[in-house]
Amino acid sequence: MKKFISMDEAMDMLHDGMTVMIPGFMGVGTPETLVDGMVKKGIKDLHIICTDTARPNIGIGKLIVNGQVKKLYASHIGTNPETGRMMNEGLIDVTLIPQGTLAERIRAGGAGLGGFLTPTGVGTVVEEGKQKLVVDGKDYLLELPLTADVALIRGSKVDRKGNIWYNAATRNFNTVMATAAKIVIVEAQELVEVGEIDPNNVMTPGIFVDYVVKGDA
Amino acid sequence: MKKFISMDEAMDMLHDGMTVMIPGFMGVGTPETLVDGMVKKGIKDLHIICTDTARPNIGIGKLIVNGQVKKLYASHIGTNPETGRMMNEGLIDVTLIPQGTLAERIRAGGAGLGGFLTPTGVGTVVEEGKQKLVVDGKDYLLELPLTADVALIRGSKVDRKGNIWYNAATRNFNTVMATAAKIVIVEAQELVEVGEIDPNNVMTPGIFVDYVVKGDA
Amino acid sequence: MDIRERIAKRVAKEFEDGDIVNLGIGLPTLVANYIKDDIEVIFQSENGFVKMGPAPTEDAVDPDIVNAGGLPVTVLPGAAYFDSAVSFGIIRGGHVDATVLGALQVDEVGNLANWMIPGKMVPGMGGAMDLVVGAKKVILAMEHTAKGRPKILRECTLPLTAKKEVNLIVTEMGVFEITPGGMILREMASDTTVEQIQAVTEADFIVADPLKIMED
Amino acid sequence: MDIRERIAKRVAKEFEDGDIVNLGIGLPTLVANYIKDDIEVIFQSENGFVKMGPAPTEDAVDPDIVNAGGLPVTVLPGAAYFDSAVSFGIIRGGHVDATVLGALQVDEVGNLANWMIPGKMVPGMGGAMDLVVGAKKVILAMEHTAKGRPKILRECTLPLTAKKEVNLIVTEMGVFEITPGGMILREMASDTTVEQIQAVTEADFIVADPLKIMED
Repeated sequence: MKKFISMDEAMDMLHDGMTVMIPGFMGVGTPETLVDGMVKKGIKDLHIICTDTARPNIGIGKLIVNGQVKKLYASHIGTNPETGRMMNEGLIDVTLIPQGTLAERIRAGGAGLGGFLTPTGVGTVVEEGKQKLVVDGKDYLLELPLTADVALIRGSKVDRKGNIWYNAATRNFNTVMATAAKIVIVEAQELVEVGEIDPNNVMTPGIFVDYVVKGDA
Repeated sequence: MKKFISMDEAMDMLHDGMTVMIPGFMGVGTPETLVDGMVKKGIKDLHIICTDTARPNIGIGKLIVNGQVKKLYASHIGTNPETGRMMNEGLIDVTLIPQGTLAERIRAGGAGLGGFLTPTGVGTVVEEGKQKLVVDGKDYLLELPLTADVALIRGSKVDRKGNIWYNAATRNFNTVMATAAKIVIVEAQELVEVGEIDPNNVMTPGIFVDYVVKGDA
Repeated sequence: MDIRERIAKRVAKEFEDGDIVNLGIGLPTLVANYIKDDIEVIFQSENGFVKMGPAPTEDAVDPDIVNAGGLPVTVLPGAAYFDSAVSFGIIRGGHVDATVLGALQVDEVGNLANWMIPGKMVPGMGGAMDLVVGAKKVILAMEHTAKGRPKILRECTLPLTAKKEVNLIVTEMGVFEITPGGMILREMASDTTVEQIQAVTEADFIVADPLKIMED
Repeated sequence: MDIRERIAKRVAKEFEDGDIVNLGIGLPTLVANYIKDDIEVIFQSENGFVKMGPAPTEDAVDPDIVNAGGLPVTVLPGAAYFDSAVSFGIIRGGHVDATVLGALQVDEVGNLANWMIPGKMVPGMGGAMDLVVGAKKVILAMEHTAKGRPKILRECTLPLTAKKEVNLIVTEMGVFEITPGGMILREMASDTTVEQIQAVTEADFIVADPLKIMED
């Protein structure tokens, strides 16, 4: 099975209107080369699932500024003023999700769970429209799984079988997103030989990964 | 904060009637020295949470054979005939839980979730007494979190701050159990200096670990 | 060829290049011996790794690496280890293409019973319930009868492992597919007849036309 | 001493040896500068690590290591990295001893509003809702008023971050504890009076007896 593809081949898989998961925390851990490819290709009406929209010139921020995002699921948009402006002007539909709930919803999507009960958001606007359950006398919200058409992942070291190792704080949403999309494309910061990553320290097993591309960064 | 203690000090924390999580798959990944200490001390009426009872002379099997277990939560007891015999004679109360559900219930206990929805067990005896919810037209069981008084962990490499690295297939239930008990004691197969385990490859962060003991094995 | 080997060999033909497969204990384990050389099948062991390899030689046994039956195994290049929560996330999340399991009973709508006989044998379900619900394709690899009594029934009488999750049944007599329209006998062994199969099968089944003959 | 430093210094006294603490962005970040030398406090950064250290020198910046505010930081010996699911498992699961956050509003039963002003500013809650619900102790580090208007209210009017989760409020004027019996002024700054505090605090509070004076 051929997993290693060119950036052009990766871009051929992305289309207008797709739901795409993009990891990264303020851009750290975001596959910048893949994002740049999306900007260049000008894919429109994207539904993006991410934790933040970084800054206007960084990571997911670039897709926002370029007007490619129609629907956004995120926990924080404060560091990119363009996101707030476009939301207020009705150009982007934003759903805000607590960061821990977002991570867990994506994990549930990848792990075949129908949802989970969290105390986060009880008594706030987050509970609107959600089922509330009481367990052991404590209130919980039922939160549902999130999945996507595509997840774009950024690995610090990646082998041709798709095994990934993430450096430092770049892991963030990469691991859960790699489990929760129909097509998973990983951008390798460094491409290594199979076996070079100790099987014990593989953070995303290659079975989750459909395609590997080499990043520029 | 002193985390490194003697085996005797560890045993002083274990008492009759406690709920104890013990990892291991057919004994692989089980803290044998801590189990041997429990056998020697003769602690009684234990509630044990584990995935299997190994064999009569291995791991958790030794506690079973020695008559120290009153209540057992496990996914599989077939490899230790003593467990079945004692269950049939009414000496041990056994609750069988699907292995994936068991792992997830322990994880939920450690992660502050009130429960989760799983398709596993729908239409079987596992659903007895459980709330059933429909999400997106599919049936799920609501499974609740599991926690314990103590978790006994087995790390392949452990530093004095409690950071753990597990080798090969020994990880199994260790990582989730280390998050879900009031007192977490880890048996170090090899004790290493702080910093010797790459912070990227730490599998259980030391913040989950209360005490470290040196194992004999 | 031995009956069990015949079954294992036939099951092995179900896999495609890149498939992720979980093999149960016993007969299903034999399937690994019959994978075609020109494809790569990735074996998952639910106790925590992918790319499981064959058993090691005696002097190469690593006590930290066992399969789901507790027996020593090896891993192949490109392997990855993980914990049980991740392992069952892989299983429940539909990332396993096929699981191959044994059965005590199976019925014509695909209900499976393979984890206990009340009052007799209660080993526990282990990972079977998660595997049967989670794997994209559930294949039973089993002898057609137990001491001459049918195992393929109209309706299972033992406690179920899962409801309506079985897709394919491979026995030494033939290959059955469970479909919404009923159970279909797709292939038949060269040493039997439809009548002989019917005689030891309680469930109703449709005979495919044409009916393929199982390779030996 | 600057007002913000006074607040940070007082908050730092809340911690004990071995405590795991998450500091919010802005004023709370300053707390790290005032931890006593004889104790070890472990800082958790919700984007994925524990044992966060100070900012690096300019030439030692690693682009892969930032804090929850996106600024370059370092890690100390014994650090560990993890993903966001584990990070919020740590937070939600009660493994964080204390979180220190800012506030737009807080009220006398411990309700907190710190993530949006409808029609004006909607940055999102980030990890705040999880932190406030999950941390064993929720400490607010904030200036007593916003442009002279009270922030400690009878009842929050902005959308809440969480209900009844705040335990302690530290401002430049004093330290309030939220208890089931009401809000208690435990300590007062040396440069103010109870009357002055009452004048800029909408919430009712009980004055502790004896009332401690905050160290400068």
